[in-house]
Amino acid sequence: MPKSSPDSASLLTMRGIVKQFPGVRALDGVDLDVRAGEVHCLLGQNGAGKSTLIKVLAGVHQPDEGAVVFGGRQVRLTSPTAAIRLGISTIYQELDLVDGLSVAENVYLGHEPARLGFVSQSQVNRATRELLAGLGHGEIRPTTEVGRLSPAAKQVVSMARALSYDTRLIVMDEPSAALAHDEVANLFRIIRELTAQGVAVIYISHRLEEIREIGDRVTVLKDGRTVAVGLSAKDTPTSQVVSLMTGRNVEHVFPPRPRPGSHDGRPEVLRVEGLSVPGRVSDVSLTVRAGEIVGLAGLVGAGRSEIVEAIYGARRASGRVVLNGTPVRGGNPSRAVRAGMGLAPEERKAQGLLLDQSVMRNISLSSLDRYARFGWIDRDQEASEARRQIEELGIRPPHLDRPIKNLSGGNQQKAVLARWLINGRRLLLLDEPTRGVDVGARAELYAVIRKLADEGIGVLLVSSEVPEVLGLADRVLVVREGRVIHESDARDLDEHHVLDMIMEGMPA
Amino acid sequence: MSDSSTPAVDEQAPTRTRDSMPRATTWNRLGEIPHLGLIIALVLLAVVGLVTVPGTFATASNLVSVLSLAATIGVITVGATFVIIGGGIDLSVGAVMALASVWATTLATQSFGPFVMIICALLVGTGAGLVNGLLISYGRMVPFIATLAMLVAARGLAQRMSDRKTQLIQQGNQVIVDMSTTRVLGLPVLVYIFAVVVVLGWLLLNRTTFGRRTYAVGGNPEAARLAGIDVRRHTVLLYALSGLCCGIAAVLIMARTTTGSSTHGDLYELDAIAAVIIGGTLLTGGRGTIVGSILGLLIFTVITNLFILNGLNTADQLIAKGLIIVVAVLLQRRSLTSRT
Amino acid sequence: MSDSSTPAVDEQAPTRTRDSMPRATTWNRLGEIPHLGLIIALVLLAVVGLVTVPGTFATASNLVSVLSLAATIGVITVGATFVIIGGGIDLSVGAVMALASVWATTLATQSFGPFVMIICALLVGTGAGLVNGLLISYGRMVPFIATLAMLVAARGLAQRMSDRKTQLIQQGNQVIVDMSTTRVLGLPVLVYIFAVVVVLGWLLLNRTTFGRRTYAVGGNPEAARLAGIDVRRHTVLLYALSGLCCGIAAVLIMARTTTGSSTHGDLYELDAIAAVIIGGTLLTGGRGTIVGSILGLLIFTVITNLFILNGLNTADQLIAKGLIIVVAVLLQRRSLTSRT
Amino acid sequence: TSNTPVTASSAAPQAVSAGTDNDKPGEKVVIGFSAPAADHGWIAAITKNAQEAAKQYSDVELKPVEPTNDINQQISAVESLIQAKVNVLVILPNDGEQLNQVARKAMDAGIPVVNVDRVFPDKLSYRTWIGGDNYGMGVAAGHFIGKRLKDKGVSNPVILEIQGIATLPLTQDRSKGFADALQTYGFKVTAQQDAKFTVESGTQVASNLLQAHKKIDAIWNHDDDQGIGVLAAIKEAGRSEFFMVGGAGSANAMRDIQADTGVLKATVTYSPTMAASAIKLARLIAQKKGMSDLLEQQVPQSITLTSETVTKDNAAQYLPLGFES
Ligand SMILES: Nc1ncnc2c1ncn2[C@@H]1O[C@H](COP(=O)(O)OP(=O)(O)OP(=O)(O)O)[C@@H](O)[C@H]1O
Ligand SMILES: Nc1ncnc2c1ncn2[C@@H]1O[C@H](COP(=O)(O)OP(=O)(O)OP(=O)(O)O)[C@@H](O)[C@H]1O
Ligand SMILES: O[C@@H]1[C@H](O)[C@H](O)CO[C@H]1O
Ligand SMILES: [Mg+2]
Ligand SMILES: [Mg+2]
Repeated sequence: MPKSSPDSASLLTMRGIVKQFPGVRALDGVDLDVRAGEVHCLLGQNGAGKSTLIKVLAGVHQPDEGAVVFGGRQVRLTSPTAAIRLGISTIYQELDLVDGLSVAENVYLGHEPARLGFVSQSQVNRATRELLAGLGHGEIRPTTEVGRLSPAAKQVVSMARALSYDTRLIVMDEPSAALAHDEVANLFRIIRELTAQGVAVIYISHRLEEIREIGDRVTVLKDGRTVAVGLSAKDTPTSQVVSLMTGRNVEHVFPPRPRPGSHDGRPEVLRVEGLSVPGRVSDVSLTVRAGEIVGLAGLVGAGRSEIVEAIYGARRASGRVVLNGTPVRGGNPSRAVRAGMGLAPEERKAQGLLLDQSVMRNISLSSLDRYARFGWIDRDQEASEARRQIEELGIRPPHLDRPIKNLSGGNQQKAVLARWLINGRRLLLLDEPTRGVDVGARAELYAVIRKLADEGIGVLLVSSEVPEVLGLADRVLVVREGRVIHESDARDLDEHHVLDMIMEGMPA
Repeated sequence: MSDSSTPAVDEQAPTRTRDSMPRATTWNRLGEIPHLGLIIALVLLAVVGLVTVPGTFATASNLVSVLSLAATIGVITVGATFVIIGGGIDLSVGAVMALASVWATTLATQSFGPFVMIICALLVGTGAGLVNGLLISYGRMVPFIATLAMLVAARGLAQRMSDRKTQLIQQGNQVIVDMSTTRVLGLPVLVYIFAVVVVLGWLLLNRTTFGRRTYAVGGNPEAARLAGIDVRRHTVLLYALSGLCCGIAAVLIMARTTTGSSTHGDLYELDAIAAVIIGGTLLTGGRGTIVGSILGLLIFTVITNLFILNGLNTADQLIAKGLIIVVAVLLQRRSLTSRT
Repeated sequence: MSDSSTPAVDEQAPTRTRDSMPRATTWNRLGEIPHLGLIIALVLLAVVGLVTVPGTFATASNLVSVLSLAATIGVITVGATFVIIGGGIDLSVGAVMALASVWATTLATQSFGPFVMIICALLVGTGAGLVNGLLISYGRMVPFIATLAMLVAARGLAQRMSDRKTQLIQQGNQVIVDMSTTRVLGLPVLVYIFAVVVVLGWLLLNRTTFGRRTYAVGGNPEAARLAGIDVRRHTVLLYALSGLCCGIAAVLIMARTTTGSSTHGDLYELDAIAAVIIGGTLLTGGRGTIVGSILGLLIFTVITNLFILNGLNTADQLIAKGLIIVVAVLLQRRSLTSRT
Repeated sequence: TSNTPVTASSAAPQAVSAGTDNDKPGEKVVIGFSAPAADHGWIAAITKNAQEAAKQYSDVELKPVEPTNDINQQISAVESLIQAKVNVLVILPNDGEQLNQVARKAMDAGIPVVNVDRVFPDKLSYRTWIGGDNYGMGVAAGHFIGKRLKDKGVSNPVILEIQGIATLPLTQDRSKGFADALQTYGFKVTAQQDAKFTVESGTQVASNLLQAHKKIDAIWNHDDDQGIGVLAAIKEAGRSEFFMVGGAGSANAMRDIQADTGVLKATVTYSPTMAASAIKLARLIAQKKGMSDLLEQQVPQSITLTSETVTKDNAAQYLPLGFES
């Protein structure tokens, strides 16, 4: 891997960038300095301004103040096209694909090879196939409609799209959030190939171990300001990075667990028997006891979301689901909710949030009946309950009336959790609850989840990050190709072991 | 569509610091600021009225006339607001109103007296709405098509029931006609009915779980479903509500015209939807207000009233109406940042 | 709305592994499979025709008659398909067609001969479309309202220009009328024009960058913008295209009726949108096909034809039409998994 | 049609030319006028004739209100005229029954109402009615067709009827008259469709009807405006085995009849001049005068125009009264 020499001239310099949104100064004088051929990591808590900064760089937002120098020249990035022309391509955090178009059409959208406006379909497909093969995903067909792809596959398409331009700088905004472990390794391989050709990469992630593995230098943002420039990714201790990001020390990432076996006598909150979803999940049985966190480990696409959704009644399935000793009929989540379940779905924006609506309305959505009499809402009670959750979970900014779409990902995730906490659940189904959530907030979320368990709630946790499952859950089930292939106490497993099982199907 | 091509954020005033949150949002929710454009437009129209027809426009009797005119379609607009916020559309409103008016004024129905006639109109409206809702929810038909089919079928049924004749309200059932002629504190009873429907609609939308769920179902049906809302049932209820409003409107049009007829309510669907959208509700659902819809409707009604008072000819009146719509909307541009 | 309450995933064939992605999508775009329901509906209608009016329905001259009837609105439907796939809506189509027909048949225009008349119709249509597009893109008006304003204003202007009279095509300009009377290989010229518009529309949508971008702009305008597409400009072009189609349709209606009139194209907007939606295009944009729209339109035209051949009266026609729409849609339910 | 090289000038001037004492300026009269939206020739002629008649009198001020096809709006329109305290009202209602109440309200408020064309069911709702004879129109068309077919010795003829707006009572009257007259010849209507009074709808309905009936003997089309479209469809289909009768009496139809080159052989009148007459009557009523040709001191309670049959032979005579489509 090429080492960037300290004296090599900057490819990109951003100085004093300011970006103001109504009510928020998202960027308050940010500096960034990126060299050719390096992987430059951009770190910061949720809402620190990372995405906003790279959108300024991509020509999506116009900065209110500040200067950008690219390739030695001062530039004005007035539109996405302007940035693309300069050789800056971007993989956005919110996937920027058009569901109704095919993979190839998405990859070449806006720069289709065409003669007199007529697209050369075969050429587009061939080029796309090559790009995908280069990314190690030859199995994705250029003609498939993007709407039918899994989030992970969409991420790959976004990547192919970024590579389809002649580019000198690629910006990746949390590319690994939707990727499983082996996919991340593949991503790193690609990044190394790029940097070897002198392309610079700006890499954003909340997984600090990735930074250490792939990064050369680090810039840290906090509250829209640069708090550290050009740190060495390899040599700066994680604790220092974390305290730069959060302004405090995050001591214990995972909260302490109760003694092994301490759940044995507790009542079963959930019992699932012979659950099958045709073609996706076969014959899954599991139990969750009161106070227990049960983790589902597995690859993306292993069928964990289907298991959770089937339990919740959100997807047609056969088998028995028993909550607190009472069978729950499937087919409609409202029955599951009435029985005492709650779900934090995998795709927060698409499945969890009313983006246009306020934080409060998002939080109170599932508990309206609690403050309503004959359908009439007691708004004071609604507001005070929501406010309590905002304080307890540390949702920032702590405003009830803000549209939730303006909150950072981590804070949005907390709001989804808050929705169920108000309503006194017996069982929480958490599907990738920390996706896109920063270290500080993660630690807080872990603490909240453990506290809930300690209060007697059963938790079924899906996560693609093996350390998270191992660190947080009491008991772990390993899912592969729609089946549970292993079950044991979390303390009896280590990361390698689990990875072997989820990838190779090797028994414990 | 292109609205969303420009991110909303670029438009707004850029001078607050990170921590000073604006208080404006509460007000927005109350509907104060987004309706500003509509209110300005109404005021401008009033000024035009005062200037061009000073002696007539600002009289009490003209006001009553505007409100009576607005009442029928106003009631329908309330229902349409719910449906559209809930992410749907109801093209059948005018036809369902016509069918309800015809059904309620057949000789057979009339023989049971005014009370039964009213009940009949409400039931027919609600029933047609239910059918819409079931076709859409459980038949999984696109709302546009399901309610278009209802439009066509309801008009046909109304023609067939009435044998294409206008059905007069009989002498014995004049109570219904009295709604438009009897005045209480200077206003005809039907204006009060209109007001009551608006107030109840507002309360239902803003103060009840039903209203909240309507926003959720329209804003993100998948999220609503996963939050435990029975989206299908709710959808059925929304169309039934719209149908009920058509039934009420049928009673009002019976009162105003003293008849039931298959021709009543022609093109009301366009007027109602236009009022709702001018009022700031998005066709994509999840957003909107009753107050906005009613203001939108009043703008249309006052425009018509002004034309009547000024004796404009149809052609000029249509041209002017087109221009006024454009101006009114550009005035309230800020609330239209998202897509439809 | 409620369509989406059932997650789309439930609908898809649930037995593919990660590696065997479905190939169906190419076909979908080509319009082969999702149109099955429509084709079945058409076939059923044909069967009804063959059974009820055997001697008349399947004749060449009846076929020609159906195609001639479909031609005018068919051309408009092609434009409407683009606008709707692009995430918009155009309510002004009928009125713009009327305006173009009136403008092209004023005595002044007619004095320049048929060629100028045709150019005039096309320019008026395109111009009105451009105004729609500019209001929507740069004026950031909601398409529903902007094009409703255009509807109203264009009808007004057409009435004013024609002094509300029907304008006959003069003897010297019979070339235009000949399009409907002259036959080439058994078909009137206007049917060929219709076919050419459909084919060009299909090519534009499926084979050019313009078509790709239309899907992108409608499906995810933000993504389109990030990909460097000028969403606003594209939107303007879409409405201009729709306007151009209205101009072509104006020429066809002039040919068929031998007149220009402000009453032409009444309620075409509803018919065109209904055909597009029945054809499987989503009102939310981003998806749809020309072939589907044309099939949808043919269903409507054949229904009307069948009714008149069978001598049904309007009331029964309407009731039956409502029911047939419902049945046709339930038949093709599978393609309606997403929201509108 | 507005752009036909004009041979006969517009109908109204001739129609309202008069010269009795009654035309001498009298007490000033404000006449309120409300009619359906002028979206086709006949209605347009109504409005125009009313305006031109009013212009002839220095003592008449015409206050027209926005024409509309929405009942609800027409009610408001008339209400606004009552509020404006006009001296007399001339109303052509979209539907007589639906507008009855507001007309009654005007009469109760002391404003005499002159009812044109579509009649109010309640006689207390109008002072005078003037209109055409819809039933008689059907009868005239029926006799023309019946006689001609009988003369040709056709038995079991295929007779088609294309109505205007099906839901109007006047349409039903016309159809009834038509059927009754045909009955006297032992004939009946083979098929009936409605075409909404528009050219386009005329084309569509006719082209389908022509498919449905391979051999036709006669067609009665209620309205000459939509008739242009009907004729276009006939031409397009290249059919000529039958003859057609129009309705209302547009100048264009009369010219066609006179030229005798197509299928149109006659039209039965329903003249929009009635609007001009209505304005004259309204003025007289307000000025409390009678019709000078009659002995009575007051204007009569109702005046029904007869429907005349215009054929090749008398077309020249009727052309000046024909309205431009
Ligand atoms: N379009 C917008 N309108 C208003 N505020 C916005 C908008 N986009 C971002 N913000 C605000 O700007 C701030 C920075 O957001 P940004 O998305 O850049 O954070 P981030 O560092 O990328 O966070 P995360 O790690 O959660 O992705 C946040 O407070 C956010 O709420
Ligand atoms: N090969 C595939 N083809 C189509 N869709 C797929 C495929 N693999 C996965 N998906 C879709 O992607 C989503 C995630 O997959 P799934 O739920 O099976 O994985 P998971 O085990 O929950 O993984 P994770 O939650 O880590 O994404 C599901 O909606 C699924 O339908
Ligand atoms: O409105 C109708 C039609 O225009 C017809 O042609 C004449 O009678 C009128 O009442
Ligand atoms: Mg971000
Ligand atoms: Mg999953």
